[in-house]
Amino acid sequence: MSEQRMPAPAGPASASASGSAGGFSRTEMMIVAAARALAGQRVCFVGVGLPNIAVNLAKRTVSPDLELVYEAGVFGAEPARLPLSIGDPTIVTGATAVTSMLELFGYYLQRGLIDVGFLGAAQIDRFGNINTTVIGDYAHPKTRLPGSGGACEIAINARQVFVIMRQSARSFVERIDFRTSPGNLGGAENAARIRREQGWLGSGPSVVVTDLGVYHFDASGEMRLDSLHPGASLDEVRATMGWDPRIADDLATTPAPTADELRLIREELDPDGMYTK
Amino acid sequence: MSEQRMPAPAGPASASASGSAGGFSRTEMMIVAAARALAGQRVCFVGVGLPNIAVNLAKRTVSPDLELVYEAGVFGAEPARLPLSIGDPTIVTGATAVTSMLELFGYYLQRGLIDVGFLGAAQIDRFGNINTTVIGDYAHPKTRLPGSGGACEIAINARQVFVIMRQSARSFVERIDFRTSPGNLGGAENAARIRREQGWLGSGPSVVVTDLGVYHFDASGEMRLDSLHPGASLDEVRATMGWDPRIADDLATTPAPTADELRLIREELDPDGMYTK
Amino acid sequence: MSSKVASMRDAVADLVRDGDTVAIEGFTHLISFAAGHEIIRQRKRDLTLARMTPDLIYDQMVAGGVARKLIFSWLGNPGVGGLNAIRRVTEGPGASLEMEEYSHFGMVARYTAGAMNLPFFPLRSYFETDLPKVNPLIRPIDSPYGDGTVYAVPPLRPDVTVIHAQRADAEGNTQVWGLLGCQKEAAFAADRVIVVVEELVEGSIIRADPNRTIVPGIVVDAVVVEPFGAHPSYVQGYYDRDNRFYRDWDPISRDAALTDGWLAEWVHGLSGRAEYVAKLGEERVTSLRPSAPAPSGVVDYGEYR
Amino acid sequence: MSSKVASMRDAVADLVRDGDTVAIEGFTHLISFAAGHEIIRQRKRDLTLARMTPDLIYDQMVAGGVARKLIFSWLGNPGVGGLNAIRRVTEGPGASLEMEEYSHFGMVARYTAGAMNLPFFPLRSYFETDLPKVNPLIRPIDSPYGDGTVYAVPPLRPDVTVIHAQRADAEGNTQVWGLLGCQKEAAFAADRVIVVVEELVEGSIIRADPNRTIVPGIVVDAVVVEPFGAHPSYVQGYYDRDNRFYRDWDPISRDAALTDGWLAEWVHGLSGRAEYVAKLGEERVTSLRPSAPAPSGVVDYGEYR
Repeated sequence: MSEQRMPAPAGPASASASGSAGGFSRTEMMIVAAARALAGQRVCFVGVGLPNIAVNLAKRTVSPDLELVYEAGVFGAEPARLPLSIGDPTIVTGATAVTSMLELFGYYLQRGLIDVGFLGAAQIDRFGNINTTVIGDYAHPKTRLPGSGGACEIAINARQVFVIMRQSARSFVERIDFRTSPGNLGGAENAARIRREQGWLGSGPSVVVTDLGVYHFDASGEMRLDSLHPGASLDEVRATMGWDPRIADDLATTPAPTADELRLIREELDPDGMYTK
Repeated sequence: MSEQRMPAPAGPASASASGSAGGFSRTEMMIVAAARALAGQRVCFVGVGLPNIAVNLAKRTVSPDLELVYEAGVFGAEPARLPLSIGDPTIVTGATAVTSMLELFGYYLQRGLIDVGFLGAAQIDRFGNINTTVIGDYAHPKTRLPGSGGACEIAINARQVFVIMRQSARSFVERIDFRTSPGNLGGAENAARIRREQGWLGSGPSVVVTDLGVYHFDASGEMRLDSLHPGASLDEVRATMGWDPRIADDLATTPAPTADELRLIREELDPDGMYTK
Repeated sequence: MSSKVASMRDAVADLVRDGDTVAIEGFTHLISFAAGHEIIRQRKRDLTLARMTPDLIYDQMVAGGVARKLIFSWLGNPGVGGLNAIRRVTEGPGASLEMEEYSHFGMVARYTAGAMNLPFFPLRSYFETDLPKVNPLIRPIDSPYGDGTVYAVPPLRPDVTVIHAQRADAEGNTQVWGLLGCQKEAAFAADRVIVVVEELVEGSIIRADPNRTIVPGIVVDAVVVEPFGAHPSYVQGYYDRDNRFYRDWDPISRDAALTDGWLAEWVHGLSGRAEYVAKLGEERVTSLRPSAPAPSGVVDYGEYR
Repeated sequence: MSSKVASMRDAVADLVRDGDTVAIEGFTHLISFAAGHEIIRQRKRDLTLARMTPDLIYDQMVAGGVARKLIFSWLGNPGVGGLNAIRRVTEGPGASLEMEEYSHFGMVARYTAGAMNLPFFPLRSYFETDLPKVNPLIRPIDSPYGDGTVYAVPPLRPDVTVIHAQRADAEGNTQVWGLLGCQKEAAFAADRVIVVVEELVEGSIIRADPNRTIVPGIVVDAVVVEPFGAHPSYVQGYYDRDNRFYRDWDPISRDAALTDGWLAEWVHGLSGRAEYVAKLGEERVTSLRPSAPAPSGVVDYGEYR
């Protein structure tokens, strides 16, 4: 799964990426873009995998006061190292509070105290509905994925949901094989009505960050490409999506990672390349 | 509310009450009889008032391994003094476990871990149904009593229920004014059916100890006087009950308090006479 | 992150509003009499007072004229008798205080449903009792697994919850030991939370033992430092329950004029808790200190870098 | 009260029976690999294995042939990949392992309903997802207050729950710090409970800090003293998660023969955890110790006589 490093891009992206030094991988760009999306957020529920490194990077850069919540039962984690798993002794030592999972899911998440739930996904559709359960038929799957974990309840109860995942024709699909976590369902109007009727405190998916760009959701509830990463092309975006993507009129180019962001990822957060290789 | 002390009785009661020294009050006899009823029991939920002193006496006499559970959230209390309230710092220091009340009522009581729930009452009927809510009409009561507290759930979920209360024509009534805590409902058959259908783990009232005697419940679910305290008469019993009481064929006389029991009550548990005067 | 430390006067003035549902929780332990007195002093009105055990603090608040309604599960002065000021407005044909009554587990379940944002909480209590007849909010619910009926209670969502605790940091991260009651549930269920503490500590003290934290600062609006603020209730490790006060209240509260006199002298006549403690006197305060320490011991969380 | 201290061999032989529903709980923290290995070693059969996160221990147990069915909410090797032995018997047309699947909160709610003797537990998850379609035990339930529908899950009542903890006394009064997972709920929900500890302590150590107790001895059937019994999982303050082991398991578990070889060498070939620790070697064990202590501090409960 090693990725080709690309040179720092020329042109506008490079100009805005002051301090960007040398090359960076698409995974690094994705992690950096995801971390930046957390600027101004207060309480973030950290999912396993890529969300874990993105959130920990945000806490070291754009959002030092971010309260990290781990479903394992930790509020206000101050991890001294980036844990491989989302349950790890380093998220406990020095944390503000450790609770049972009943309380974490009930009193924190379902109660509406989480501003951002940060998820990964195996499949996503245009409305941000997520599959992390199976590829193929449920009873006899082609690939058995991990399942919901806390994702189903994060998608329903977190005030906003951020998604980080690599995009490909197999992951950005017209129709997901299994709906593990609801997004904007069949569209914004329907989703808003159901969320209101059901008393859900969350407003659903807000940002999707991939290895090619950053998406938000438009008024119809559909994903829209708002920023293209340096080095990525619209052709690549279209080739890796199962539907014809909406693209912002004022499509931006994502500022490249800064030297500091890259140093934090490479030296501090992921020296063994568990997340980035 | 001070009570007349009576001389140690002559006759059979005195003979069996080896070590009984001098006089004792009816309240002392009631507390001692209630404590003795806990012999062989393992886990006891301690109610406010008279149950509190009776259970603490049992732990110092017939049942040293008794685990005291206080609804305030304590399992395995080792109170160094008798608390006035059932919430007190002395029930915490040195206890085995302190939990939230959600867990105490949910994981301990409703889960069926309590062998004996020990309650007081303002009114009781022949089937052991209890009123601790109001005398008179609920909306405009003659006397507003404390209400359920934990009594309603203790009556439903404790494996057995013991009751300790003074008897009088106003407290032992044909018809209670309000059913706070279910006993044998309208009779044993009905009660057993409802307990089974509802999945209750408790089997209902088991012992009632008063200032005049000790009652158990017969096959029909009705209270039966099995032991008369020394100095009490059947006439007194009948005069202080709102129905014609069932009386055991082999009615016993309650052994009088021993010198040790009286010393514990007077010197250790209740030196200020809060419970016994 | 900014400090939430406030005076009791400011916290009550800012956060408690006429007509609010207020829960001053703490089961015998950690009852914030200081907050209750400040609410009386500021002459708040039409409050709905929620507490499992109204205790002397709500007897005083009802006498002080702040309450319209009580939500509760046990109404008494434990081991002593009734709550006489409350009885005066709830007994007989002239009863004026509205009452909404549950059992203890019912009240805990109501706070828990509030804390969990659930529309109801199920429990096995109430079947074959008269409580659902007098409280239409206690409702039967069938198990979706065909195995019978239980009762449900609705969420309780106080506008303001006040809890007392041993210690918190300036952000409101709060630690308690000893009886926990339903303080955590009542705090998470509330819209606004006031935490009153014996001691304000550095965040590092809290973070050295994160399992001891019961309420995170994120749900706390004000931290009030008020030593001895729970008297005549108690604080584990700090001071004992003042049983003498609980007994002395009985004859005072039986007489409306004596009760008013007590409120004039001990609440309206004082500026706040510091004056109350001074008036109580050194000797009384000292007599309530624990006879000896009982240390918890230390556990090791370990550094993991 | 008599001691419940037993060897792992005896505890598993006496308390785990073929066909049982077994929950070895612990969310990343405190996973009793020692108990899992002993169950494999004793060739228990037809077990229903319940765990929020089956993790490597259930991958090994499934490979070891003890399981008939899984009840779970997240199936993976966190940060590494899938659980390959489980995938071999759950993917494709030849899938032989029965699966019953929830979300994390659903699993926690199932244990909680079991621990509280409730017929169901309500939660806001599952609406507009496919989970209720594939698991008919996830059922809608209307709020009795007319404010909508939520989902319910049924109680989970394991025949046996195994939890690992830092310490317990001989009666089974058990204390944990760090991540609590759903170990308390899983223990209270079970018929039989095995507690495995790093250290056996005097009751006085437990009673010095009663707020730290998560499971009382009254629900515990056996106390097994098995230092390093959670490896490659971890014990807060005692040893770190052995991430290397989690990574190394991936290539082993991808190959059925390698997996069998590993079980032969590390489970069937050893008499128990002491031999496992010896085989792991001093250096590996030492490398997992915390880099420095992080003491909790002491709180004072006070003596009240």
